[in-house]
Amino acid sequence: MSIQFAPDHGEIERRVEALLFAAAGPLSAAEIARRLPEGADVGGAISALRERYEGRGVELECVADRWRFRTAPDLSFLMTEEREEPRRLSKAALETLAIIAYHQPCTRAEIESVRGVSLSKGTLDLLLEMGFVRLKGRRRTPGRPVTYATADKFLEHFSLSSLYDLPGVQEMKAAGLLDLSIPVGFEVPDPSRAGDDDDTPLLPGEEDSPEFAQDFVAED
Amino acid sequence: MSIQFAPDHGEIERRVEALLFAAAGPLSAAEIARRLPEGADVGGAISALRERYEGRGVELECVADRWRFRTAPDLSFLMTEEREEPRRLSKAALETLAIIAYHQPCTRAEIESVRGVSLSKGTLDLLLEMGFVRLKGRRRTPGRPVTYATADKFLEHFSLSSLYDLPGVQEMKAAGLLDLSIPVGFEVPDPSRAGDDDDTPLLPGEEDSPEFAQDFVAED
Amino acid sequence: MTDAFQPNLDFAAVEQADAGEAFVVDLDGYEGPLHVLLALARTQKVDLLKLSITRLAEQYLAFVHEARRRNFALAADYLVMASWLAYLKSRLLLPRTEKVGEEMPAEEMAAALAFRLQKLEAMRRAVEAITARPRLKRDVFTRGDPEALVIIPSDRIDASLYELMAAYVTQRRREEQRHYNPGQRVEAFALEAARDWLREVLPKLDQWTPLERVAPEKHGAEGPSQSSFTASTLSASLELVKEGAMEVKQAEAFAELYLKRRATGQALELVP
Repeated sequence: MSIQFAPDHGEIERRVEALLFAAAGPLSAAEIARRLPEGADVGGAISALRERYEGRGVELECVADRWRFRTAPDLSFLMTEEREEPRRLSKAALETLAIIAYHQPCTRAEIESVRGVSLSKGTLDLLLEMGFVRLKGRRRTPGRPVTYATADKFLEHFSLSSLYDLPGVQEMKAAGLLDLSIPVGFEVPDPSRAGDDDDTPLLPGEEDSPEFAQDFVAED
Repeated sequence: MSIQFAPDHGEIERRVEALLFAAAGPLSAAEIARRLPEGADVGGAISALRERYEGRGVELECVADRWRFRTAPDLSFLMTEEREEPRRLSKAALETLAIIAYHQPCTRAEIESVRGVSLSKGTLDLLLEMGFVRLKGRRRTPGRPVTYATADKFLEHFSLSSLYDLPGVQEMKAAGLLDLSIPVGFEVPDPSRAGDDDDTPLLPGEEDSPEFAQDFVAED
Repeated sequence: MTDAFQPNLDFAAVEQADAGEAFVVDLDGYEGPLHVLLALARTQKVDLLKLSITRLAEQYLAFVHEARRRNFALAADYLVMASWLAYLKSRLLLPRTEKVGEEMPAEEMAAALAFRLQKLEAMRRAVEAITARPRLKRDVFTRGDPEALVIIPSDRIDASLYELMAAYVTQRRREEQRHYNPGQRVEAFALEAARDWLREVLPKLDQWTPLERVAPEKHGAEGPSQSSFTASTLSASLELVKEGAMEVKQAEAFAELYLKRRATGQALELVP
């Protein structure tokens, strides 16, 4: 866009480097060339890059005629997945999240009625702050209670592509969570089909203000 | 794991390079150090890498006190395929974001007093939902209003290494412009806030502002 | 409100006219009075602290006046600000009296307003500066295909989908034990349906008939309960009574209810 006159080798190399880095998968020379000015020496740039990264922590690799950066094989021991003391959600927070996930949009009172105990202050705040839960709107019922739903971060965190992917009864059975003694009439709502027509949007900051408490994140 | 004897500078640099390349998000020096033999000079390695990648198609940058590789800004025109059309923030949302960024932690009332209008529905929700803003805590004043602050994602999104790097922040501070306390006795009428206490539930008829999504997300 | 009171405005007539033209366009462009004031102040092209509040007030009043002609339902905010500015202007222009009272000196109020505008202006500039920065996924891009390495920062929260499921099931079981089941909705015999039903059976109700026999009978396990059929039929029958199509009688509280079609032309008879 900005530079239309022939860029020099160094510039082509920079561009190839950036393209390979940002690409979601390996790129062929032709795919790279398509994004460069006509006549650009892609092969030369790849060779130069390959040489430049030789022996570094990152190397340029060719797979099936396509190119990609990857970390040096001898450093693979660094790449092991590691779970570094992430804080765990408290039981209350997790349970609240679960109810919101399956019953959304739902009100605080509905959450409490499933849990059988009142929500401790801060549990919802924590879930909101973490971005797992969001204020959805207001129920068109007396008192116009605020409704809660899960937010994108919830899906992200649990690697779900949509609410549709939330495990249902079958998965719960498969996971051994539900055995033969399935309660009569046990149904898991499908949140992906939850309509939001009974909700009206709301002003931020309207919700009754729960405390920011410390008790909802377990320490271990 | 395999190499326990002290690796030299070059080797540490390789490893840091590999870790930063492979990581899905920015890494702090501490997070990197945890993967390296004790006593490894992470800071030195980062400086060396930064220098090495200076002017390349990919550069090392500090965001929210963490490090990440990213493509050079001048090559953005190449990235047509990778580009995501981000939700455009409305003027109101951007102003709100800026006020939070420069005054944090600040309350909703403070944001409104700077802008001279009440926050329209969803503006804060959107910023919270996008992860740019987070609930910080509560102000120890009557009513204990919730305070807002920016989240790391804000810094990451706008390539800021820390809040100190906000453009013009020092000058504004020096000019007293970041002081939230309005001069004593100063009362410009603020009719938009009259009768719109945060605690007062909003009645449906009062919502004369446009649709939830439309007034803070421009379409194009 | 004549020019004699504003000697500093004498030479600004042309500029003022331009400003008026420029800003009285579309009120939607402004979020509120402060935004308008800031826009007006910018046209003065002076340091906001040295701003002429009287001149600003003048322009603002002109703005509101003009905007009101086009948009009658001008927001109250704008009008309140207008009157406040008019007041401030008058205090700035009038010779200062000895008795100031509790009120803040007009100059200080003006300075404070200028400060507020300056602050808003600073935020405007901040927005420009921030949005001019390279943005992730628009101007700069991180690695498109990161490797398996997952370093979970220590401030991350860990919770698995399994835990989520487990938490859900546990609660639902507990809930079941409490014999409380909000998931099962009580199906009710809709009032509309009850009305239709009554209208259908009405021609046959020429004798006093007990409510139970008028209400539809429940068939099978599905559908509303018998008591819902009865209750809705009663409600619908009361509506029909009101319309004059039917009569209802009950000997005493909790006694059997009887329904009967009301013959046309028959006077409404109140039965205790």
